[in-house]
Amino acid sequence: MQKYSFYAAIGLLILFVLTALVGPYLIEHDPLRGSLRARLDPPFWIEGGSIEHILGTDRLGRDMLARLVQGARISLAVCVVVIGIAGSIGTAIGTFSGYVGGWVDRLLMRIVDLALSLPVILLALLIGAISGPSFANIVIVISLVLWSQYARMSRGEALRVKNEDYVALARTSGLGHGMIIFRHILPNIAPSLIVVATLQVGVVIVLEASLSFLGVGVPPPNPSWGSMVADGRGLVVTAWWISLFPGIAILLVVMAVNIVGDALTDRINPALRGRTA
Amino acid sequence: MLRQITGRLIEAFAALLLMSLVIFLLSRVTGDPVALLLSDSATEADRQMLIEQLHLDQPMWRQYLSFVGNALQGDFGQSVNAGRQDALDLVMSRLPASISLAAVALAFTLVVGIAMGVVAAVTRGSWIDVLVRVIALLGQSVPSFWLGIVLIYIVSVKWGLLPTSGYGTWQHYILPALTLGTFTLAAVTRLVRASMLDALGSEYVKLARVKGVSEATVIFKHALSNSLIPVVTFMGAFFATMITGAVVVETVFAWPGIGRLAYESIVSRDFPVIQTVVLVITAMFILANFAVDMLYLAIDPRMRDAG
Amino acid sequence: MSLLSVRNLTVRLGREADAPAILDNISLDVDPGETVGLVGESGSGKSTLGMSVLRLTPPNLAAGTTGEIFWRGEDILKMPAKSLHKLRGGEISMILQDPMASLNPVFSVGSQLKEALRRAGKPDLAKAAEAALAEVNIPSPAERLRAYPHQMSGGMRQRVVSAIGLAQDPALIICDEPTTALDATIQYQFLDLLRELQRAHHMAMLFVTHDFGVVARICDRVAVMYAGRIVETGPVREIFRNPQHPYTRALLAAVPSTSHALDRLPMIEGAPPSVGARPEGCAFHPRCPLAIDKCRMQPATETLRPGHTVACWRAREEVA
Amino acid sequence: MIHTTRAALLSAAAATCLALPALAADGELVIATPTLSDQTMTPWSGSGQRKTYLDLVYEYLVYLDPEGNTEPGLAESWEMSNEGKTWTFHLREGVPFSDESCGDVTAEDVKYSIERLVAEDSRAGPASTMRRIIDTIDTPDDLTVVVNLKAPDFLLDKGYFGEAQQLGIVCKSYIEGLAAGADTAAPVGTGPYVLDHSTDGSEVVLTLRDIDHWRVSPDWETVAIRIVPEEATRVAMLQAGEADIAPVSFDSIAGLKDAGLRIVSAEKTWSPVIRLGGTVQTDEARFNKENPWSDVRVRQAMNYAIDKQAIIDELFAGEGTVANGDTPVAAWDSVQPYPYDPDKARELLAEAGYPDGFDMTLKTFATTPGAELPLMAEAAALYWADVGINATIEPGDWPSIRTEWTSGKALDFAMTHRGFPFPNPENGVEAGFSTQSLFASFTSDDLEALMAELAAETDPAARTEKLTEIGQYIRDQAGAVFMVLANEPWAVGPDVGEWVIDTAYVYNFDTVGKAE
Repeated sequence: MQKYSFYAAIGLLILFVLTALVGPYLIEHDPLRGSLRARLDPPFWIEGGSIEHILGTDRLGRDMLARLVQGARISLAVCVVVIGIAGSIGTAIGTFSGYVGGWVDRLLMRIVDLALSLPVILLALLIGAISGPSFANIVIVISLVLWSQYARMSRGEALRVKNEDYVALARTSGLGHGMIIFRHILPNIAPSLIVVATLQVGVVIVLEASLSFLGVGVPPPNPSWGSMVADGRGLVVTAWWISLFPGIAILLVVMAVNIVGDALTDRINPALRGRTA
Repeated sequence: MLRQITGRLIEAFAALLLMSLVIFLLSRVTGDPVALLLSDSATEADRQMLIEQLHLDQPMWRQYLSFVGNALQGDFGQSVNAGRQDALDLVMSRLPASISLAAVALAFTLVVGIAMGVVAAVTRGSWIDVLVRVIALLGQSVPSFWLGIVLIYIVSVKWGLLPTSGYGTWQHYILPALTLGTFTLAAVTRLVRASMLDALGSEYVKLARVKGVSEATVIFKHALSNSLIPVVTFMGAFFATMITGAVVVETVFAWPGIGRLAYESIVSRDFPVIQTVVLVITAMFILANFAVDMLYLAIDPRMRDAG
Repeated sequence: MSLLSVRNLTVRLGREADAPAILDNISLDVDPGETVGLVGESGSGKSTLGMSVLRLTPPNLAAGTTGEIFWRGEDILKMPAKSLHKLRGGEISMILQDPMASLNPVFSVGSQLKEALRRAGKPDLAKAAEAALAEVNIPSPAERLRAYPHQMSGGMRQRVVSAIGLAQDPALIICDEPTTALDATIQYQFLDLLRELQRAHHMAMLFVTHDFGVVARICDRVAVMYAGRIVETGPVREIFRNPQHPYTRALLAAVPSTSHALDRLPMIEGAPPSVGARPEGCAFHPRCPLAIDKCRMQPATETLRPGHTVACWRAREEVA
Repeated sequence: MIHTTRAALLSAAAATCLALPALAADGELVIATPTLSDQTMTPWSGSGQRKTYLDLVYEYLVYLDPEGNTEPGLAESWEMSNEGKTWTFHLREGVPFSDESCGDVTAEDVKYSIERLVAEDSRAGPASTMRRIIDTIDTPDDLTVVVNLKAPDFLLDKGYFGEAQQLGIVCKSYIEGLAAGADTAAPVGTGPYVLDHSTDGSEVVLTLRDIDHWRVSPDWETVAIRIVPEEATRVAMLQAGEADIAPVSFDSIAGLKDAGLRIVSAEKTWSPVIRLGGTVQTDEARFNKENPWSDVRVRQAMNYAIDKQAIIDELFAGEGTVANGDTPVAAWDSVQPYPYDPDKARELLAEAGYPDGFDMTLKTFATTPGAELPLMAEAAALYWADVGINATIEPGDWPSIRTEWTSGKALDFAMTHRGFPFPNPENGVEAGFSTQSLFASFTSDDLEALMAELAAETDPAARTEKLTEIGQYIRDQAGAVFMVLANEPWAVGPDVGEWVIDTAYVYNFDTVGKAE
């Protein structure tokens, strides 16, 4: 059971990444162009739908399948960039804090606490209001939410690893601090970070959807899965396909990511199990 | 103990000060309310007049200092809205709706999440375990505004069981709390399941069984009491998620809370209200974290001695 | 009649007949008042045997359990839940390995002790708890009742665990390496205490250990386990004087060093096989200095003298 | 089979336990609205968006019939004199305020209401323009008000003093007695309803006065106006019977009709438009010559390139007509809108030196009505792309965009916007196309001259002609990308009988009928 679901999840994720990378080249329709006269066409199996638009069209007559595929690319890009930024900043601060210790550590951890208590969505709205919604703004805002988790985790790991014998040995043999962090501490932190990063993919996608709902998500005409769900929310009864298909896509990817994340956790660091919300 | 409390107070104050500065600067660069309050045919003279009325003609640093100075005396200024309501009063009048909703949602999340986590851990590996984890994950992967709207359509429009939206009776709480709580449900379930598994495999649970106490006592007293410690640790974070989620959920369910007040005040550039809302929310976080620490002391005897 | 009589107990990792066996066809008796040592390296299955007696093995192991475990003539494996519930703690109790981990950190020592005393139907719980702590030589017991586990030393905690084990006056107490985590002096103090308590309560004791030194100090009879099987049993004196199985000899050779913390046998090359990878025949043969071709087949258990049995192809040769 | 039965039983049981709290009480008219604005209670303390509830409490000097003709209100009759610079209103006798201490409406009350509306601290929409024209107010007797203007206004009755604007008549003694707290205190007016309670951020509830009202005899005991920001929730409320009336978006219409609800459309009450920034040609600081659309041919091309009828049919559910100006003005009926002609557009672009088109920014936001604006922006961009104009859409919120728009700088972007019909169309033209207005997007010396001529003209027929001339000029100059003169759809539940809305900002909630 566990094994099958793991392989199914891995398969799904590979499909997700492949779709994001090459999918747009395989679809004939332009995800950004549509015909108003063909708007709100249902999927082909519903009366009124056609093979031309397999999954129907959206409010501007754009092909849902093409947008779904393009949305995979944009959602993946948001995930990768956000997790990259939040991960590296958070890890850098956390590792440094744990390694150096003392008042620096205390100060940095206070800041992390503060960051956790920021009403981030309000900041997001403000930032969105300053320069309008853009890819960069979304990345900044979501990174603001997520970096502190990496900082917490890597600090803890750094504290633990710092006191291991081999690090002490490396230190006595005159290895520089930078080298110790890079050679000994980071490789030890990496597995836990990978797990956290995996589990956060879902968080990022759903958060982006909420920002789209509040009008500061990925700007049109580019589709992200989240903005597609937000776009179709008023039509859940009459044109359900607009929000349902991207909704299902989000659901599947988040599930897959969590299954893989759990499996990785069990393999890499069982002590971590469930400790990442 | 006294030193700890003073330290905490100083920290809390510093946090609030920092937050006020961040919000002050952020909100000033996003445009001013003047343009919004002027009519379409207003002239430059009209604008200057309004700027003066709102004291927006002073240099920024002076505006900030006078804001902080007044805030220290409990005066957070007045809404730029024509009603000129006291900003703090305005926020406080919306606070009960938000806090009660967050509390109900948190209670729902904790009760259901803990129950699901325990069930999943006890039946580990079985189909029940799988089912519970899938349900929890569903909650985490559905955007809350969408879940809310779908719930409204099914429960309220189709079945006619509950009111669609609004604030008032206990029935009004159910759908928004469900929507708000669902996102954290997965986190709680995961957390409880994992720490329950740890606890169930522990020596003290073995000893309890060896003693011959009933399985219910083993699970609910010995294992669960330990599993709750990590849940308590994360309560602050859960609460933060709730408040963040409130902006969305309060909009969908027409809930008159501070989440929507914050959103509206940002949209209308109502500086004093923005500042007050954010500061009140920050203060609430600090309080919540303090409460979590207290709870921690109560639940984990090891912490009492460590402190 | 024996108090406890294990007959052909096999515990597999799952229900399937070909699942790897942790315990393979074990038979063992414990008489009233007697102390039986169960010796072997870690992974030999001795702890699983202890847990099987209380039917506290994890579900997958429970599903793979066959054979019989008679308690006063009744098969524990077939016992209804109610009697089993009465059995645990009341008739058979257990002292676990790790005193640091076997007390629940969030409850006071007193409350955990009282949980056991309440089952025994003691009228005045507070007094009984105090007496129980006093019996295991804990100074100022009244105060200690209110303490939490983290506020006590390892030796102290182990005594609390013993007090909990004895609280319901069991007829048999299973000690699963109760001294491993303690340092040497405390270890012996604790063993002496156990011995005393055993006499005072007229209990039988099944003492799981890897250390023959401990066996010598406390046991009447001993069973040596290797890779899920009992390879040799006999009275302690007999085994010490005349060990038959090469594995027993190797264990005995390790005694003078009293390396209680070292769970490896310095005299023998290699490590015990893991559950899934046990060799055919006598599981010890790859490490055995006396191994011959025949050892690839499972030797039968033979009785050398009354009470002394061994499962080794070369045992009789040696005696002869 | 068994399963469905059981499910049905269960839900029936659940329904009984929960006792259906949802349905609106008999005699209560529930209106779900996206915003109640400030929830302040005096006419001058906020925008016209508050008229949903204030119009039930306060009354106006002049009302309008469905054709837009004036009808007597608190003023029984009035006359204009002194070439549009003096207006005399004769008040209706014996109209009582809801507070007994106030007695009946007097000229003093009217004078006070006007003065407060144009005072410096007034937040009313028309305050600044009214301030510019109103000079003095005399009250020769208790029932006569004489308003002296600094500049002529030939449509004061329809315009600033009419029901579509904000001059609700308050009780002077009551307001003066309250001093600072007046804006949030219970309002006292002559309207058919009084405030029951106003819960901030939530609802305003009004109850019917126990009098024989001179103007209307409402059917509903109570009117509750609730804030419901999310469109989908409003639609659900209508379907669940929790709301009787709510504004909806065009895309919701089909679903609501399927659910058996009625749609009431206020015709041509708003006009989606795309305004082109930096074309204030009469002000050096606000004229951006770098914009491709500083060339009139480009502006025309942008109009020709869009199939506005398709946008109306699809995005506006056919509820509107192709716009010939930025707001609906009766005098512009003869002005022909730009047809859809992409070839002509390409031709004009080539002539103007942009054969391959150009890149531009189009900012957009959503309001109510106006949920369709972002979608319309995307649709416009799709059509422009066909002629080579590559528009990047930047969604934002109205405050930020408006702040930028009125910053007095030479703008380099276009924005979607919505125009409203002004009862006095001159006010609308002034706001959008006069150099004086901070908000203006397009001005020219010719236009200024035309507007000056209009202001000087006193003959009504000649004025209308002049206004038509101005409309034609703005259209020919393509002062904006005119899109749609749109209806405003409201969905109406089964309990509601007859209800008509015909003018922007006039909701007639006091004349909503009950279904038989």
